[in-house]
Amino acid sequence: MSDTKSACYICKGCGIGERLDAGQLSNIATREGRMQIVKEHDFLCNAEGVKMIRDDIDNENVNKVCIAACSRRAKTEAFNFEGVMMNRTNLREGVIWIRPDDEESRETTQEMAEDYIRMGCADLKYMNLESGSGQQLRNDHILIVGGGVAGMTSAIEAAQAGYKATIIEKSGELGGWAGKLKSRTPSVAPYADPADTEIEAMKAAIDAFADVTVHLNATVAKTSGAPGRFSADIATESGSIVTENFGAIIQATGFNAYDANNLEQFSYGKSADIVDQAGLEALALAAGDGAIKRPSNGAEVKRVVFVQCAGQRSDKDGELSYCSGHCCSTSIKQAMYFKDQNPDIDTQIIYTDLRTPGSAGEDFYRSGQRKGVTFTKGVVSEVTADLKVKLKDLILDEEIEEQADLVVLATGQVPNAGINIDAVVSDEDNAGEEADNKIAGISVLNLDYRQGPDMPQLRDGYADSHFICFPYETRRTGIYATGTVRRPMDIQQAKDDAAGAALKAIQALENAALGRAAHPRSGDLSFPQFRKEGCTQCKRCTVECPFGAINEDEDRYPEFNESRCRRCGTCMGACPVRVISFENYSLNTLGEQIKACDIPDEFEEKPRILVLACENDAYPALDQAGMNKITYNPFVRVIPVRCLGSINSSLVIDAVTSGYDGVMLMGCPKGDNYQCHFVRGSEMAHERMSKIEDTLKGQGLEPERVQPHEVSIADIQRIPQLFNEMGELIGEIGMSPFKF
Amino acid sequence: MSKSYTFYPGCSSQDKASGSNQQISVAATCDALDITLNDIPDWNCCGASIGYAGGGELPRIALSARNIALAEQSNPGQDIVASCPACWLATREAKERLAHSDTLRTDAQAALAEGGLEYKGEANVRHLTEVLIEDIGYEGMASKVVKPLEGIKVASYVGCQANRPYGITGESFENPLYLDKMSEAMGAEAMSDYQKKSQCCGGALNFSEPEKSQALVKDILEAAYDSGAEMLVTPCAMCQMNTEAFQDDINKTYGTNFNMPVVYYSQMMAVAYGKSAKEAGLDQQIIRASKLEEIAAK
Amino acid sequence: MTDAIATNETIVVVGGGISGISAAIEAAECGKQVILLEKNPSLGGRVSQLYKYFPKMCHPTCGLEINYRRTKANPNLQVYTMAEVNKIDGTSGDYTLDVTLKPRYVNENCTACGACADAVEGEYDDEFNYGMKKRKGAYLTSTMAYPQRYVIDPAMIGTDDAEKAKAACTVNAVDLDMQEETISIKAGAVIWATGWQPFDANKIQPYAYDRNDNVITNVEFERMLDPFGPTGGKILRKDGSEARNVAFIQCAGSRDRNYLKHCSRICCMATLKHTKLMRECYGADENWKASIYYIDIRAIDRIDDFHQEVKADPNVTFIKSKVASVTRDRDSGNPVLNGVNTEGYHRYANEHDLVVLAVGMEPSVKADQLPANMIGDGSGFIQADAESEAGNGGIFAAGVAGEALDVNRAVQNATGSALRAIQVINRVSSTEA
Amino acid sequence: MSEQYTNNFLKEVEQNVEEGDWVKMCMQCGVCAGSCPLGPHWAHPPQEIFMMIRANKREEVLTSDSMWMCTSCYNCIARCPRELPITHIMHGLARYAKVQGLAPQNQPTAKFGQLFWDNLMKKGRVNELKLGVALYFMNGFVEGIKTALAKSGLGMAMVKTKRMDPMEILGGHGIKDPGSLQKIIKKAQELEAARTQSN
Repeated sequence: MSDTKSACYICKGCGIGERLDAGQLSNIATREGRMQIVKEHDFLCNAEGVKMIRDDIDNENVNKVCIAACSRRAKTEAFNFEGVMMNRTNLREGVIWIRPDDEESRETTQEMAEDYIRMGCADLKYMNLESGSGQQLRNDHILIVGGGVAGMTSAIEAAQAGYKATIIEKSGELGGWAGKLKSRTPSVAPYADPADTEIEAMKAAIDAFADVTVHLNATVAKTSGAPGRFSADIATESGSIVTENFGAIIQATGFNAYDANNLEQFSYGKSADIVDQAGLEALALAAGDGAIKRPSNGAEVKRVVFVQCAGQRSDKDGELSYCSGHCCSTSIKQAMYFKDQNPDIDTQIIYTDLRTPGSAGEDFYRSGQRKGVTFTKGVVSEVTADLKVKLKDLILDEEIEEQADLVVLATGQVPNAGINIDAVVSDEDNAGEEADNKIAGISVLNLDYRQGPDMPQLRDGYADSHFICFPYETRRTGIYATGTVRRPMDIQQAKDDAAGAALKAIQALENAALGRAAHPRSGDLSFPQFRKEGCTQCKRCTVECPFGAINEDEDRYPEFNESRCRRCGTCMGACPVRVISFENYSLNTLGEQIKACDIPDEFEEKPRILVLACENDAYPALDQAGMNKITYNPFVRVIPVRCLGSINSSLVIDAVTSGYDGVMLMGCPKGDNYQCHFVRGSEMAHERMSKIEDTLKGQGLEPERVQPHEVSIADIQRIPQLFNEMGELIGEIGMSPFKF
Repeated sequence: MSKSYTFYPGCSSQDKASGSNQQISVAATCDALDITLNDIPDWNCCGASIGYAGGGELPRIALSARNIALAEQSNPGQDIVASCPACWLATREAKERLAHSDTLRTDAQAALAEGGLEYKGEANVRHLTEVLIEDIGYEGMASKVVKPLEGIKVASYVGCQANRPYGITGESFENPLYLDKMSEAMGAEAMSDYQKKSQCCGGALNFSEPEKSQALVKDILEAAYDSGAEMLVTPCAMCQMNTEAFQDDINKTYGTNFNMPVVYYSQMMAVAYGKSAKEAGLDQQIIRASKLEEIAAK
Repeated sequence: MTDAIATNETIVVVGGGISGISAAIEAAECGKQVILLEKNPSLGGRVSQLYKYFPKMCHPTCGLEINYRRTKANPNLQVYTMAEVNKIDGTSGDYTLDVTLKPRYVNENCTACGACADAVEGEYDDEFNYGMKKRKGAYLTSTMAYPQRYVIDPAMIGTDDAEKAKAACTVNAVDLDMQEETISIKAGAVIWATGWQPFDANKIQPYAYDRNDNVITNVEFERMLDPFGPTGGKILRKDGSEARNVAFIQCAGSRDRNYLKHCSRICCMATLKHTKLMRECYGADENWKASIYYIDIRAIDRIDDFHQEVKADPNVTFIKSKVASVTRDRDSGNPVLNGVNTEGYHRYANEHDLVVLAVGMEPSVKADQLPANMIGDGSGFIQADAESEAGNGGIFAAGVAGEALDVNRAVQNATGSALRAIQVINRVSSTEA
Repeated sequence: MSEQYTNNFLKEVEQNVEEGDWVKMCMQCGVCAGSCPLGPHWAHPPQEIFMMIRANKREEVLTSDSMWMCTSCYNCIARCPRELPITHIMHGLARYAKVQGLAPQNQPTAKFGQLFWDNLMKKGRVNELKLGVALYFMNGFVEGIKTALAKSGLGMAMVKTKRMDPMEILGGHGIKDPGSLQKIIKKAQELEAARTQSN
């Protein structure tokens, strides 16, 4: 802190100069903000303005820069100075654009700007340069758990990019389910016929790569460490344990076939001639180029019926609620096995919605029809042990019964994602049978993480992944789920997906080597540290970290793993004794901004509303409110935060007890369809706020002075509305008694 | 200079047949446009859309194959042009089927051999409106107008077979505009909002299932009145007959009082080209197209 | 402008929609040099025009914000807007792209203060809102636009407005003399992510899009729901009245040999989403009705739950039918859907306030129109060549350029394409090392 | 019962019915059913007939009066997303039903169609008067008189406007040598019979 030199640059462009008294802002930066250099400029972001700053950095050794101009989201390319600490004080989108340009607003608008200058300077004062943990290691070896089509593809793709890969396959051979297929659905035009699975070719490719190691009949006994320095104990075929280090991990553990024995209505198990799709593949492989025979009596099949959505898209207990996506095309492919061999065999596919999407899908459907496969829109209610198929024909609107001599049930995929750690955690509170079932299952990764041995799961037991914008982002940094463990999919999608996962693994290990954070704060070099002497070993930080980045060392102190950390600050918000901080983002940088804001005494009737706004959604929404010139309450003071998860209750309590009349926390929607980029940050903030109600009451404060809100980036009109409502509320309940 | 085509008149267009007024006006129009039509010598019926019941596939196709063979024999190199949509459709369809199926072609050839004919299938089969639009063009048609049909509000009833499945290149099956453009080229006012342009009139079923198809014709006429038209113009003999001849029956059935003249585009054109009412076949209207007659009389 | 700084270790990504952005950033965050080319004035592509995503009902701009921030923060990634590729020469590991840069008439001085827009009067069709709204001749595509820099409509050049805009700009950002220029860019690998365009509904004649004001497309409907869209978030008919009885026609153009033979995959989910948005829009007011006319509802995999939720909504009806035609009621003038529900032959002629055509996606650039020799499937989507999954030499399709995909799958696919491009680059660097 | 959905009838149709091999390509969207001008009069619309064929409902299909409702307007063909030549398949099915003797008795279009064909076969061209008269008497003499009286107004109008010629009853239009045409058609019929079982 000793050899720092701080400078504040106030821009007068874009109307700031006309709307605000820049001279007065300069005085505040100098006198209150204690800035050694304060300069005003008419157009700070142009070449000349930027040069002015650059010169001060080069010649005056300025290393802390406060840019008082537009939003941090604007002109980032211009204000980009390596190696210095910098913040942006938002006088444009945050002040003049959200205030009316008239005389009576002039004073409050100026005060708003002045407060932001004070806050900017305070923030800067307590900011330090990111130093990192010094834990960085580069390891270009990728651990791939699962040797099915996804795992094999990841290995091949990684190797083709020049990285090492090791595949751990629990069975005796590579290929997984795809290896048990006679053919796959086609992936190239004209999408007309079953195609080679290419599994043999992939095996050969893997053999050919010196840098790809395969362990068959092997499992992962233990995984520890972090991106760049994972260590895995591999339980090998021989029974010996081999320990190896890896840079990143891909979980491609695929799916298990749904157990058709649950489907009593379809008599599975009561007749050898009722099979699931996997069973049909086995029959087809056995038949080779010849006719497919009935398992019961070896007679040639004359009439095969495919029952789609068997135990899928169902609300029945024990059946699957979702659609496995590939089954329609798979049944068409399997019907072709018969038709291509002998066109006189009757093949009927009974479906409710035929799902063959895309260009490939629809062409393949037409090809099936061309080959004479019969498609019936209907619902099968029962298949008897003697192969009578009872269905409601939805087109001809009649109940009918048919006689088949082979029935194929299109059952679904059940993800093989290991142990549902949330079920385990939730069970610490209430251990119940149904919860026990959930825990049942064998761990695939055996992580020695405080948070449990496997990746968190989504509904239906699929491995974690943010499934729209950032499909690969999981809550376990550097570990990527791919293939059918993540979402039901066919071979082509699994291959695409596995290539993407390989890239993410490569990216994770390369960034770990540089100490750079992974998505969404990609490139962030800051890193959480804690004051050991202050720590009470309460474990909050470990429990609340959404990414399982924090372990406990042998003395039960938190152990931060830099490259697992996503820099959201949830740990900092969790710590009851306030000992966790980042170099450039801490309880100090936030707390001092809150303190720096001028709190007029209550007779001035100028309340202060503190807004802690998520920088990912709420803050951009506020910028857009500014761009749309939507005005709001002049007593609002907004501080952008990395995530609401980083907000420590003590900050809020300090704020209300130091004269703020209201505090608003603006975070992302939480819950199942959470939009929080750090998964649980917003949720944590709501929890914490609910817990401080009593404290507030104890201080004689109305709990509604503190309001957490779920907002989205599109709430451009709603957020200002909420501000104004808070203003009105304060009007009703009165100013804070804590103005000194 | 004169353009020459092999012409396939079709049964209904014969003298004293239901569509004879079309034939008369076509002759007059082509005369004005300097188009020479050489009849297919000894042409036979195309089997029309109803021929399937008694005819079946190959015999039906053989009928058209014979016409095409005769045409190619008599006027090699000339396009075959029909004014009757049914004739055009049947002939063009036959040609396409024969092009696509070797079996059919061999069989058809064998059948024709019985009549000492050989099928080549090289000539284009076109509808007269195609010729007018593509070879003469709307400007070309307009340029010959001597009596613009001012103040006549027409609804263009394109119907089915002149429109589907082939129709005029670039025109929509649902909302064909070429008849509107032709009417406007003649100086008439086309009711662009006419909703039943391509609604079926029941075709041949008007004879076997009169009630059912007259219900369709009722909608066609009703929509024409809705659009503000005072005259229906059509390219099709079947459409013309069905929409004009049964208006009395329909009025009886539905209590309507339809009395709308239905003319061929060729009759309209003949008048615009200065031909007499008789030359335009207007004397053969069951419901007189008095406005056209007035202009013709000018 | 001089030629971009690029070598045969550079990856060029063509198309700045969600797939192109994803491919570019993922590659850049692996430490590769990437150039992203976008033909429009700002990035974001089709997703930026969406109000909400299925199945989370969250806002595309939320993910775009993160991606733009990653873009701004990454020195390895250069973005060119208003750029179109004319030609790609060379082979894997050694390509040269011939690129045209259209004039923006606004230079990097722009602070997006909006003074130019305030100064001009002339209005033009707003392509961002599919022409349902007008915008100024000097404009920012949207408040989320990246780069956050204004653009001047070429049609405004030479008008008084142009001079007004120039005069209004205090930072000398308006440059009316800017000229179109052609630059050449070297690259080791190219990722083709030109995405899709909505099928032209005028071609679907039976549905009368071209003749009936109350027949619109799904992408237009989506714009309506945006509070900053053409109707301020209301579902309105052309005459300004509220549409409360809305019909959705699935496979409008898709799965149809007369138009697009492929299934566009997203339209079912988009329509299901639209019914949810109707519920959001009308809130407590139960006086609304959505009818979905479909052939097969294709809510693939985990998101079938989304389909089940909509099915449970009493205000939403499903009719198994490809609508035959849309006519107009003789009295009310309202659109009438004619057809047959094939689940047991029920004939209908249903009157609705508004008809939404779920038009499908077609590749923006068909495979046979590409500036380089690439293999396409029958529908114009690019596909990997026979030799390898790895694609056409060093050129790789990403996202919808390669197959009709939803956002999630497009991003997955783009991430994989980024790796395939990196493989080429790494081969180049190792041989040159 | 157990014959449900065996492909026997589908195969029969593919072999014997004009354009019958397209039946399997239908995806049951129903656009044909909704596009037919006589739609409401179809007991089973085309798409349903295609499904019935696949469901092996031979009798129901061939005895159905539905196919005879086709006016040959080609709306279904124009709109079918799978490009099925539906009009021709309907014609083909109707014809096949008739040949198989399963077409409904007194189906007016079936009768009229036959009358039309016989009429044109005589002279190679249609004799509208005879056709008209035949049509009137199609359902027997008494019916015929009724119809004739009912339609006499129209008849007179046609005659008046020279669009019908009473003299045609004595001959009328025709080709020079109907015999040669009849030979051609006879041959065609033999060949078609040989190709299908439709005899």
